[in-house]
Amino acid sequence: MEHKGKITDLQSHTGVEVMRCYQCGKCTAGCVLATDMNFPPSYVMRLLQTGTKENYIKILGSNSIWLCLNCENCLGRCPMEIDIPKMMDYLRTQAIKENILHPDSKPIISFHRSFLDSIKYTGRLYELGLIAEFKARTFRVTQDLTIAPAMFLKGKLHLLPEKIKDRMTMKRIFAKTIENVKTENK
Amino acid sequence: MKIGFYPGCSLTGSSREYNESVVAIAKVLDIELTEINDWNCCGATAAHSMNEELSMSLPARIMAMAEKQGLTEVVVPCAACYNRLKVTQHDLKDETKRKRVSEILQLPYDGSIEIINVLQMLEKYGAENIKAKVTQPFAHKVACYYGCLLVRPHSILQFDRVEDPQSMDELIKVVGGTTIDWAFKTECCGGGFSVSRTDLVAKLSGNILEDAADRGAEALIVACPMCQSNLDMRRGAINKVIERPSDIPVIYITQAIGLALGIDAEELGLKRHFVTVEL
Amino acid sequence: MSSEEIFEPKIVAFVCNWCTYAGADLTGTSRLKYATNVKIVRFPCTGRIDFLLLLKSFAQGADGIIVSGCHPNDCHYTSGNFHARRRWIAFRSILDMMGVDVRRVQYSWVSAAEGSKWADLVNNTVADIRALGPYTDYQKVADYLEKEVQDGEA
Amino acid sequence: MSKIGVFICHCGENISATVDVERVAREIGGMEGVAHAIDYKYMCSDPGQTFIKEAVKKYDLDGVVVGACSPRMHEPTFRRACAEAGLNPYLCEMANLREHCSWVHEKGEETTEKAIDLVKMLVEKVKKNKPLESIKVPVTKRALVIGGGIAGIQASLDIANTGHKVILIERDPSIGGHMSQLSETFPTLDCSQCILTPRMVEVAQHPNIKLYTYAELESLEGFIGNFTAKIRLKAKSVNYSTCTGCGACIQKCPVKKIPSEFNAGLGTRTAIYVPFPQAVPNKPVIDRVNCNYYKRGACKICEKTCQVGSIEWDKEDEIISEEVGAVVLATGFDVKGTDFFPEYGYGKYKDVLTGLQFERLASASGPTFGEIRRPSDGAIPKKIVFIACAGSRDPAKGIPYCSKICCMYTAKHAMLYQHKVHDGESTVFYMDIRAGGKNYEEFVRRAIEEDTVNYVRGRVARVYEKNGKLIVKGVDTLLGGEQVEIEADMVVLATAGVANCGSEQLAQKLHVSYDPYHFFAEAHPKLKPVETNTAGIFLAGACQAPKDIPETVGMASGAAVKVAALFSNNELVREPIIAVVNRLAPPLYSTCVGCFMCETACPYNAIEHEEIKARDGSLIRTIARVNSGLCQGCGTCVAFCRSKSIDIQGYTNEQVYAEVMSLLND
Repeated sequence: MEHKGKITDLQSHTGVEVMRCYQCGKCTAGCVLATDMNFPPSYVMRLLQTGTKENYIKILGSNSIWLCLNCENCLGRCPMEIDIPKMMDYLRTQAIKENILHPDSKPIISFHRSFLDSIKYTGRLYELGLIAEFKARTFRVTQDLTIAPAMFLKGKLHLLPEKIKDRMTMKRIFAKTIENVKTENK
Repeated sequence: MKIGFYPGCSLTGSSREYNESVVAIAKVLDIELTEINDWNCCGATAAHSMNEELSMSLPARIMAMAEKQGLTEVVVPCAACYNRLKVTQHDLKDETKRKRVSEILQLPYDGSIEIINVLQMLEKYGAENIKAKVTQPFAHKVACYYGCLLVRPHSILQFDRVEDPQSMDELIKVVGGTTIDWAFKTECCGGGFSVSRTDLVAKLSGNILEDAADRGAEALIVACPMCQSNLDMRRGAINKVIERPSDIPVIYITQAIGLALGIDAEELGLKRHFVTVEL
Repeated sequence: MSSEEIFEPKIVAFVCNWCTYAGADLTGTSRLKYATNVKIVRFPCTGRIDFLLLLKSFAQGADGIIVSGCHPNDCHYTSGNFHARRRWIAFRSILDMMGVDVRRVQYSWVSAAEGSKWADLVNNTVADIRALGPYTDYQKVADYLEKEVQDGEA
Repeated sequence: MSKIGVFICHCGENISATVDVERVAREIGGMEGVAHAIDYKYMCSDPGQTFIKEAVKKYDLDGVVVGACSPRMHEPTFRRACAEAGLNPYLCEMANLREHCSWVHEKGEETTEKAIDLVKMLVEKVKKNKPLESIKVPVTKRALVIGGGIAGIQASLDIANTGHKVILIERDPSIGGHMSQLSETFPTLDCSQCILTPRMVEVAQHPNIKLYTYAELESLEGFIGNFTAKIRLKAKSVNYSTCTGCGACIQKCPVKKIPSEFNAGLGTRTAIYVPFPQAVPNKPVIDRVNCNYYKRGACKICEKTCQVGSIEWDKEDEIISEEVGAVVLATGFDVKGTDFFPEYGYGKYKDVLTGLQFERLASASGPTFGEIRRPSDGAIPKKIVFIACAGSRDPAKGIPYCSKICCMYTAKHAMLYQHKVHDGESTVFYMDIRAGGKNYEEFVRRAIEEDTVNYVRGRVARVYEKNGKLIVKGVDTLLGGEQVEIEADMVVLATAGVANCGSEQLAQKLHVSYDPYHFFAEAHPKLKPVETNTAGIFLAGACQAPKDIPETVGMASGAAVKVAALFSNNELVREPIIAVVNRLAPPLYSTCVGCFMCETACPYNAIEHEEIKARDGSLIRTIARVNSGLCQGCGTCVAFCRSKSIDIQGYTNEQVYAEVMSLLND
């Protein structure tokens, strides 16, 4: 089933022309997490080239888009200069939008959400809060039980969050961007 | 030398020693750092993984604040922040994106500020001038680890060579050290997965440590808090997955230079590391 | 905007036989598409192009003009394109003086191997001239030419 | 009132598919001065030409316009047709309805209207055309061949064997080019030097070939049939007429560590040297950059050892001038180095080689006498990796085009390796295998099936050194992108074939066009592959695009035939597209005021001073006159002439004004 519209959206948002990829595989050859992905980067490109809905959904539902670390080895070496990392960013947001999420995405999304929440109110990262919220979101109560106190002892953790003055702007930024999108989905 | 300064969140928390060492060497080299007023978090990986506009708006505010303050050049020690600011600056050359962001911010932004990393700042300061101030040469054989965010995407950052970069090695040589030619200078350490996927971080950081160790490095030199915390704080997890557990310390370029400048280890925050530093 | 409202400029292209004409041929063999507004007049060399001819074209109601030949150093006749360039620089100020918008003349180099460059040149020029709108005060140029001719006879 | 015939071609469907040709013919038919207008499927075909001829006679036409393809394609055809029908060929013009219209626009109203405009322009021009007589010029029956590789050698021999003189110049101290560096050749695996050296000797001994080695073209003036080539003979510092080529000087030369160009940097040579044992001529030159004497003014050991006193220290470059009628460009190609690939080590790994370097390793005359050994430690590599498309098909870091020869020579390299190192393992990383050619595909299959070369479809992300091994991180895309890591002892990059250094400058000296990659451009991609846009200058071999030996030799022979054909005439007919100064009846004589601006403009010194004398011999006036032999018809003088007294036939002011006006007046 044709699904070209999605590919056009992808191109207009990221500038990635999927048809430029001639499947040399250099991205995959150099990808540090290719072996952990359901589909390595070049395979993702190929799936996109088919332009079918099935394959698009396959990608959104895969862990590939979540495991991509945006280390940009692929982009740095791609003979066609295809911006796969940017494309992965886009596919992640699409996966969230369409709510097609691979289990592996859970801890990663939870971390990102915790991270963003912690800066949303204070303007700066509150690491202790981040860890706490992350644990709450993922029920990984026991994780890093030793590290956190050690960090604290080494003066690497604040007990209280640092707050910036102009928190209005921060609120506005979040309201007009990420939360804006959330409401769209509802 | 006067220059604007954006520490970023990790330098006030988990990577305090980076901040301390930057400030310490700046003092000795009499570089005057002017911190950006009321700066906010750059959003890091979380923002651009979740929402493009957010990922541009947060750094845009930082730079807008700096402009408001009349700064023309800002040094950003954290490689992640450096990367986010540079990339945002590049993306906002696009008129429509720029319009959108400024209506979100409701702050004037003209993208005129020169964003540089610590290595660039020290290069600017001048190898000779640094050499002149060295009191105890940093006589160690080390592996300079650049990671991803300092050098990629090359098309935007235009900093050093995309593979096998040299600028950090040069600085180490300037302060009396020797650097090894190794293979993992720019391979990813696991970046933002430190908490969410510690297993992957252990695997990737493991490869890096092993190669450095095999080639006889006494220490890893870094310029990125994420790399540092992955390689240092996560050493327990790493040592579980690599063949030969390693106790190589992971120190910041600014700490290495600080030692050479005769600054006390305490002041450079060398006591804050998980893997004890005995250099 | 409905089609009849779109302004279709009349553009004449003065090109040399060896580089740009051949380049435009390559555009054809490569099947690259471009606007129909531009018509090519073939010259042996841009060095041959008498810039009074450009004035005459404006006087006759051309909205825009392209002059294109070989890249510097690539001239089939060694130096024709250099002469053309030098004359163009002088001519540009005359145009300016006469109040003709110099942007109406697109001076470029397209080699025999640059088929796609020719297509781009045409499309961009058409877009630019569209933006500038029709060329109206050609009477001015006509008068100037009249005077030129008299001077020539005198 | 003129009687012009207009003939609109469909070009099969190439034109008629987007242009309403019937309508074009109809509308033009109604134009003032048009006596006859038709359209036909193939104007260039025999019946098509017959239509024109018959119409010329029937309607007693005084001008013909053919609306068809580019005049660069068929102008000669139609002018000939007109001539055969008794109409002066220069009263025939072409409107370019294909390349400049039907192929570049969509089907529709405005496309047809543009076509009509284009034809109208030419109709108006033709009305102003004057019958012209073509100019006859003599032909110098001597050819200049630039480049002494297999292309230049083949072209020279073929031309020389038709009985014509050839001057062959070669930049290096010996002819032979890249082919002399190759080990065995695909798909037959016969030894490159064994088949080449006899040809090299033949060139040296051929009575019709004058060979200048260590020589470069300084400049080329003139035109087809009548070129003057200035050639720089670089100082060899050795007198070849006395030198016996004994080689004693080479033995004794103390400067021994210069990287040998012939061995692609893998071996070394001395400062006074012969590039390789089978060199032609087999006599040394002194490399002045590296010679102790030229560097520090002391040494002269070669002079002391030379029995016949052939060393000429003070010899200087010499510039000679040769008259030739045709030129064959055979300057070949070059390969990119290994240093432009960050991910393959910026060229810092000794055991990462180019294909050309591997050829030297595999060659019996190479630095290892044909044994495959690592440059780093001389060990025989047990695991070797070949990376195809290293720089080719790589817009980001290399060149976007396919270098064409790499697939085949990589298969050959792997095969040679397996033949020489029986317990060795070879892997080829490829994207596609391009083995079009007689017995080529069979050759590659043999490498895979019989010589057990491991072909993996995928590119290599990076190569790095670890414990004396080269770690190659590749991928097998046919296994859905499974990563493949190989600990190799040697890596060979099939680096891209690129234009030879200096080819751009050479093209500019010769006024031939070249492509963005500095390969010389052929006149037509299909029908004129060995011609250039400059009459009398032909192409042979890889200077036009990367190609293998059989293709190169074929092309060289093709170029040779073109030259021979040119030399088969004693006179050449040249188009009368030249400038003329108007002449009027006394007392005016001419509107030329004798300012001689034209003289300053002319690149060919074709402007002469003509003195107009009265009966009593007294000088009335001096005006300009054009030497029709020298004038090339660029027309620069016309643009310079303030009094409009000089004009260029075929592109007169009248004609071009007519064209422009027809375009704007409607």
